[in-house]
Amino acid sequence: MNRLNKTSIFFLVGAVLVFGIVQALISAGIINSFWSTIVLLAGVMAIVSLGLNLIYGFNGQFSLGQYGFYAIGAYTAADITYRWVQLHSASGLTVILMISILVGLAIFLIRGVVSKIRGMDTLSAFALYLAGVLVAIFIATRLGMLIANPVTALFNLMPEKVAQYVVYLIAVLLGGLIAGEVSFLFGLPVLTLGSDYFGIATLGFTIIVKVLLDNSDTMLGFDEMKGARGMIGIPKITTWATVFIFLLITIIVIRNLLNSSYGRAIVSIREDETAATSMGIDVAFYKTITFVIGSFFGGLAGGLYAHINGFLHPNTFSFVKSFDPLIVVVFGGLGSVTGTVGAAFGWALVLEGVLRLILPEGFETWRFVIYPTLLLIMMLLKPNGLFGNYEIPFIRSVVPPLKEKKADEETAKEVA
Amino acid sequence: APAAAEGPAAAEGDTIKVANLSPLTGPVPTFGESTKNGFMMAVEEWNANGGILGKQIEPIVEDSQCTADPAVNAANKVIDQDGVHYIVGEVCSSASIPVSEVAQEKGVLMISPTSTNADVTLNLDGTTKDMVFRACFIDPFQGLVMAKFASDQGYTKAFVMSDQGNDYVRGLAEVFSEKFVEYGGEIVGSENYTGTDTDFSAILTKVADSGAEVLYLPDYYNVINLVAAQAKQLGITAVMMGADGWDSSDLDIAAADGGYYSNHYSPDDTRDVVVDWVSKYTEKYGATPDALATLAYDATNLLFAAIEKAGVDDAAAVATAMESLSYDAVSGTVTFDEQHNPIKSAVVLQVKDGAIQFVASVAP
Amino acid sequence: MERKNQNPIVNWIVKSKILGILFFVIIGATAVFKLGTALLDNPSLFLQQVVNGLQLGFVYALIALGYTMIYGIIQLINFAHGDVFMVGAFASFYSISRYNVHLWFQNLFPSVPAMLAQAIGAVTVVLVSMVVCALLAFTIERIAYKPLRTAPRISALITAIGISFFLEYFGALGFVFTPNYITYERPFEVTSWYIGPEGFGSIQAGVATPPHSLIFSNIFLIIVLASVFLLLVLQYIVKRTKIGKAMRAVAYDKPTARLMGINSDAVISITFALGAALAGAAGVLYAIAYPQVFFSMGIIPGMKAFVAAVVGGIGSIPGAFIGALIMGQAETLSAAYISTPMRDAIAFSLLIVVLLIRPKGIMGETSSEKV
Amino acid sequence: MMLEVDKINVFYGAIHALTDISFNVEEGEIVALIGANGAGKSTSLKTLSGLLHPTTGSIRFLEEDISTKAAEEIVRKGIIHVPEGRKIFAPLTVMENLEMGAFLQNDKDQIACDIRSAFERFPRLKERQNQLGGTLSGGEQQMLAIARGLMSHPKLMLLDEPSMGLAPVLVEQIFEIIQEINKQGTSILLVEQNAKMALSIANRAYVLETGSVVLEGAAKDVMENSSVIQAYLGG
Amino acid sequence: MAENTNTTPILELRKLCRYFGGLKAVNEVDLVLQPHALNGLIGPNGSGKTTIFNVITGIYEPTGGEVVFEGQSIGGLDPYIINQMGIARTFQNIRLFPNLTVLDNVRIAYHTHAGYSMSDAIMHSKHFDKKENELTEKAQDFLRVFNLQDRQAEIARNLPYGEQRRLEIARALASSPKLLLLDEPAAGMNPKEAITLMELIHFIRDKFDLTILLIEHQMRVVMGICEHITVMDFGQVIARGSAQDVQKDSHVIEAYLGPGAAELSKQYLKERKQ
Ligand SMILES: Nc1ncnc2c1ncn2[C@@H]1O[C@H](COP(=O)(O)OP(=O)(O)OP(=O)(O)O)[C@@H](O)[C@H]1O
Ligand SMILES: Nc1ncnc2c1ncn2[C@@H]1O[C@H](COP(=O)(O)OP(=O)(O)OP(=O)(O)O)[C@@H](O)[C@H]1O
Ligand SMILES: [Mg+2]
Ligand SMILES: [Mg+2]
Repeated sequence: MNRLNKTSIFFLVGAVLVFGIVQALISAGIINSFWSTIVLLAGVMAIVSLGLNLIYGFNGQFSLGQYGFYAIGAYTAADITYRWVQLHSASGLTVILMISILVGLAIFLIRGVVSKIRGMDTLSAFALYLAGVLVAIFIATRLGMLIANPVTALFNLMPEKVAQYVVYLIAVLLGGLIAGEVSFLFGLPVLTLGSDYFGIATLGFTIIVKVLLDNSDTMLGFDEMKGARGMIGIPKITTWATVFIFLLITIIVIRNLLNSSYGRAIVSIREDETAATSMGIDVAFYKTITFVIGSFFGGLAGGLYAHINGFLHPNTFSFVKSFDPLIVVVFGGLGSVTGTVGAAFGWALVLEGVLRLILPEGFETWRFVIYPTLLLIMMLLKPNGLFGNYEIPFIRSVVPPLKEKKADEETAKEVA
Repeated sequence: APAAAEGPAAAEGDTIKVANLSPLTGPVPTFGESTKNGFMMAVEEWNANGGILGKQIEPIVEDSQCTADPAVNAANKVIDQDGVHYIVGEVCSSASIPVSEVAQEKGVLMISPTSTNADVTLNLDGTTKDMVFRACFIDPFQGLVMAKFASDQGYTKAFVMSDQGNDYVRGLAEVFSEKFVEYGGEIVGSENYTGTDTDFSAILTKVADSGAEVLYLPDYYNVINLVAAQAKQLGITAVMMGADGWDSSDLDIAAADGGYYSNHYSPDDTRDVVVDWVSKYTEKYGATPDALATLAYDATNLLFAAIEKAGVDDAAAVATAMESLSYDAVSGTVTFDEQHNPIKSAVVLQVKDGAIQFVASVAP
Repeated sequence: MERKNQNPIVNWIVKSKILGILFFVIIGATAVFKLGTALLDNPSLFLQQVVNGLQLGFVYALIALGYTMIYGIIQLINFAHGDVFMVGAFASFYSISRYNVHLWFQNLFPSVPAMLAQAIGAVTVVLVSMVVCALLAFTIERIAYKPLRTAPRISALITAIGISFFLEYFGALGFVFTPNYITYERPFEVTSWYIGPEGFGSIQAGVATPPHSLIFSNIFLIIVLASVFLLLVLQYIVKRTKIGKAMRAVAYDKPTARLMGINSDAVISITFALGAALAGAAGVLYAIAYPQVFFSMGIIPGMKAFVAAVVGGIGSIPGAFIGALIMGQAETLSAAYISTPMRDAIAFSLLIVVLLIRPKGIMGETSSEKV
Repeated sequence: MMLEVDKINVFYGAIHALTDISFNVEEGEIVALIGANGAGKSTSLKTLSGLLHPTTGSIRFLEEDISTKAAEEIVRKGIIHVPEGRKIFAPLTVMENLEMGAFLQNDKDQIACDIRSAFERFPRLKERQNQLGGTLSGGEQQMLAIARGLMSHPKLMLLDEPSMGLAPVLVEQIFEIIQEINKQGTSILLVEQNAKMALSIANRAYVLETGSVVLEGAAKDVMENSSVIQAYLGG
Repeated sequence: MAENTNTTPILELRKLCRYFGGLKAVNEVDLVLQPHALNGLIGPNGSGKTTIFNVITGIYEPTGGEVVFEGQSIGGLDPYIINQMGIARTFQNIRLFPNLTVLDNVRIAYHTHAGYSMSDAIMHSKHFDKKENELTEKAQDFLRVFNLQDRQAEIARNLPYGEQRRLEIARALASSPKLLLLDEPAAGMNPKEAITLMELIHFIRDKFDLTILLIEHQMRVVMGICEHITVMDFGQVIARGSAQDVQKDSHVIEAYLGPGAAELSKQYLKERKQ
């Protein structure tokens, strides 16, 4: 009865309505490509920010690394579809698929061993994982190349459009997975740091990713990524429908997670780490898993993003830009899913849309004077973000009514 | 931003709308500023002379931040919201490439004043984007000019510095290195930095140690100013050489004294267009025009000339007209090759005794 | 719960943390090997790079001091600090090129030796910038941070980002500062000296310096002296003076500090002003060292200095200093000997590794929280 | 009359914490405020010391209205509040905590002398003088809090549950100290859960219940009041 | 069933040491807790009581010596493992999850027994619904024991002090411990409230078959309910035994109880008998 209650139905109907109306307006050309691109970017921003909100808003880990994972997801997915569309080869798909599977496997295997050895030093564990992952990548690359041709042939059986879309969907998911796996490796040692130190380490991560992307052709050997020249030739196939569905899934997954015992464990760490660990919560594990899930959504969003404009450039992921999701999350209300989604759309529509339209000739540069001013005023008026910790009924966790009294109650009364 | 229509109450259809995408905010607003100035100057001149095809030109300037997403948003905005058919911009290749795809898709003519990356006008398969042009040299030419010049001067040892994150700088540096060796010189060292660096001492120390006679540094004036000042401090004697990025009224002439750079034109040039341009610009904006302003001015003029040549306000027809256009621009008489790159000659200038002096002219 | 019966070898591996150590040793060894060969290869070149790194490090230190001060007291990552630094640089630019502030002493007392007059002029320029920045920070604090005293810490961080954007783009407007890169006119002449096997001498333009000598300039000396001086002053203020202790008290618990008669708002304003004054001084010295000012000049040095401060240990003034020096060396040496394009990546990796080894930063105080 | 509180009302947002509370303290008195958890005792003290401000009513200290004054100004006037829960400055050493107590004092010799007498009173603090406040044990912190409060030679001292978490031997000692401080001329307003102890040293007492004064009188009388015995003094 | 385990102690400290720099906060402490016993730990302020709790629960690693819980050495394990093995605690300075509801505070402690996987949660499976309901009911039961059931939707931070203390004990209980460590549970309560709490502690000990070790300065509580008392001073045990024994000990009187306490303690003992 809890499964499809009134609020869920209400939410789903609302979601379908929002989707339908926007889709209709786009199809009818009332929302032109100027606005529709912004809407897509806003949807993607909402997903990245939801990931960050999970990490920061709910788990309390101040991360500036979200754009790093966003970048990883974007480039991973783009590489897969690029190879498919431009080189007519599924090699990107198979290699990265193999990598994500084998690395995942390696991580699980090593975790099995490490979790048996209580009190293992984090850095030692990290070294073990790293070694395992490197071996896994080595094997996966060979395996992936091996099955590349048959898989290409398999996909070619499908109609071209369908094949392309399927490759794209898998690419987006793999973008998320790879981002998640990288975040696991990176998070493992770094999550032991206290909150602000963690923030700095993640800032460092974003910068390192950006530098690597700047040199992706020379240092990493991915010629098609073209380093600082920017990657072109990525099919532009992300549509409102795709973004919307992924956004919806993200919201539902995060909502279900948060309203479970696991979610409460995640939140308890934000509230008081010492108390949480004393109550049996494996703090290190939950921090890591939250970081991985949050980064997964970051990577996923990256995959979607790469296929909006079909062009990727490392500058999009510079550290100054990486404040954007943080601004969105805080702006919407730290720890509010509703707020994050609302703020992401508001932020994109105002900054890229409305401000462009209303500023008169000669005042183009004022956009970035007005934007921080608005930001400032909003923060001063609503220091807890636009939505505070408000949630729409579907997302809000309800305190269940008290069940009928049990035998204990009398004893309790007599005691207290 | 919607522009106030020029001329008396021009009704819809009485004007030709032309957009300029400039990085007015973001990392290089100063480039945006110059570009916008050059663009506006051309528009005003044409409007003063009665417009094109009897219609006034309505300029629309949009901020594109030298970054992909905002640039695409800006392009979509001017195309979809404002109904523009012609775009002058963007400055940075990393923004021009995605914009070029939008333009190509929507049949809008685009001419980038300064984006040197070959991918701006080319599709991935090597074919030319028929709606996209540029008004600047692509990378190889200037690098070659300077390599030839350096070896002509008798230098044999060169050190090359380049910004790994900037394809303009990187492209020039690569070509220079290759050609300089072809002309019999030796590259005694090459180092990379990033665009946000201010401290170059680590690299310059190596330059000093390498015994280089020439330091090739094809970056913008802001980097040159810093490097030149620090080189002086470290007692470096190698001659600095560079490219059109040096061309700016803000170049530190004292620090860069003795350096050479390649450019589109010489301010000493006595051709009318050049004299006119320099004096008008200086009068209006209080500074001598830099390369960015000049190329924006040229690009805009090329566009207008093409529209006039086509005789109709139709982007596809104008693009066809542009392909066979020959126009006397500030940076020389321009024609386009089949990849929509301009064919024009370069000059070598020297910073000497507080002034910029013409040294040589090199045809392609 | 099957803790017993562990394999002794596994046990040993766990206890001794050997894998983790090995991991760092391998990474460290490659770097040390590279640097070591470089040193043996060409010692004077290597030393020169170390000196270069020191100059950069001391500049970062100047910025980091102010950062860590504000951060230590109000736990606010003041992302606008780098932009206050920029304003400081611009203030000195205008006071020099528009108002000739650096010449006032010379103009008033022409008979005084030029060296002295120049020094006094330069110090005045620095002071002017410090005052301008302090006033600016005071205003910012009142407008953007004070109303958020009771709000979550992150809200103030977002307003700090907002202020940072605002200062940059407002500054970039033509009528405020300018969007251009402007060459900075130094308040005094640069002189460089060399010291080496050929002896000691000053470097003349156009004349080749003798090989294998170490080159440094008066700017280097000034930056080193200024940052050490400010370090000592700051350390003294925070640790020894009443206002410094009050700062730490306010940092920890505002209401209780007020119960001691401490005006916590005033203390916070003073902290901000002091931090900003340091940023102002840093801005001037930075512009003197790298003679160019532009609206976004504060972002990168600010960010690097901040990271250095954190790695040094949040709130620790000597820590910020040491962190900054490490940052300078990491950048310069990796640029010189490992890989220039990967320089920032290497520097940041190193800093992350430092954090992993010392999770509270190099000089970080052990947690004062008792359970 | 040293302190006169007249019909003050205090709110935490929408929560009405104090309703029309009046009480007073005479020069040289020890006055006890007792009441159950959440009755509003700490709120009363916070209002007196300026951390909170009453919406209506007045607080007069030495004939001056202080109800709108900031906390730091009230300290200057001679009221010191030793807050509930010790509130030691954790990152400061014991010594520095004491110096903070003397923040408004400018005479160095006087401060040194005061610190010496604080150490005489609490030898444990002397042993720990360079330890960080946050790592002291609970009882040590309480001693430090009182010692810190005394550093400014207050005319009126507001003590919020000074015996909380203290060993019995220390509780006795603390109450002795309170009496001694009082004898030396400081008036005291004492909030205590340990009502018996508090009433045994107080001159007068007020009993608070959900934000209102329900009983007042001489300490002796209050101690004998049957409802007080029932509610606070235990069976 | 308490009888069979009577012979093996549930917790044993063997020469346990914890130093902070030069300070020997806990110095060679031996302590044995028998199952189902209600033990008191008293001592002057700063004598190392809380530190012992912190070492037992894994917040601090022991500098030396051993902590043996049900025959296993647990010194140096992570706190969450120790909790899962069956030791729960409260804190001297209340540490609830301040922004969460009362119910969630308790549900978090019951997390280990949730009985569904993360994918169940994300897919919102039937199994999840069932288990989550069970979990919630269980948590509400714990709240009932402490008479907090009507507060379940309240944000923990907004509870009055006394209720926060009770909630903290409820939360500790919800993690299903065998050994419960209470650090000054009656601090800040008036004698009346303290007595009620004391009865409650007695009650939960029997109901949940717990062993309890409590630190407390209110002698009324300690002498009233503790069957066995250990007294510490300067990090070392100076006395141990029943309430009567300890009160007569001259060391204890000197170091801790103070001369005036002898009188009072008689009264507490009387109260206890009633
Ligand atoms: N910051 C606050 N926000 C909201 N309500 C508060 C706050 N502080 C106290 N209260 C409420 O005000 C009332 C009075 O609280 P106060 O702290 O004065 O009680 P007290 O008598 O000191 O109790 P205790 O003996 O527990 O210290 C209580 O109902 C409490 O819940
Ligand atoms: N993290 C720490 N760092 C340094 N010293 C500490 C730390 N924790 C405790 N101490 C010291 O260890 C000693 C014992 O402290 P502990 O908290 O165990 O005392 P306690 O017996 O619980 O006292 P109380 O009854 O006052 O709470 C004290 O002197 C305290 O200052
Ligand atoms: Mg109270
Ligand atoms: Mg204790």
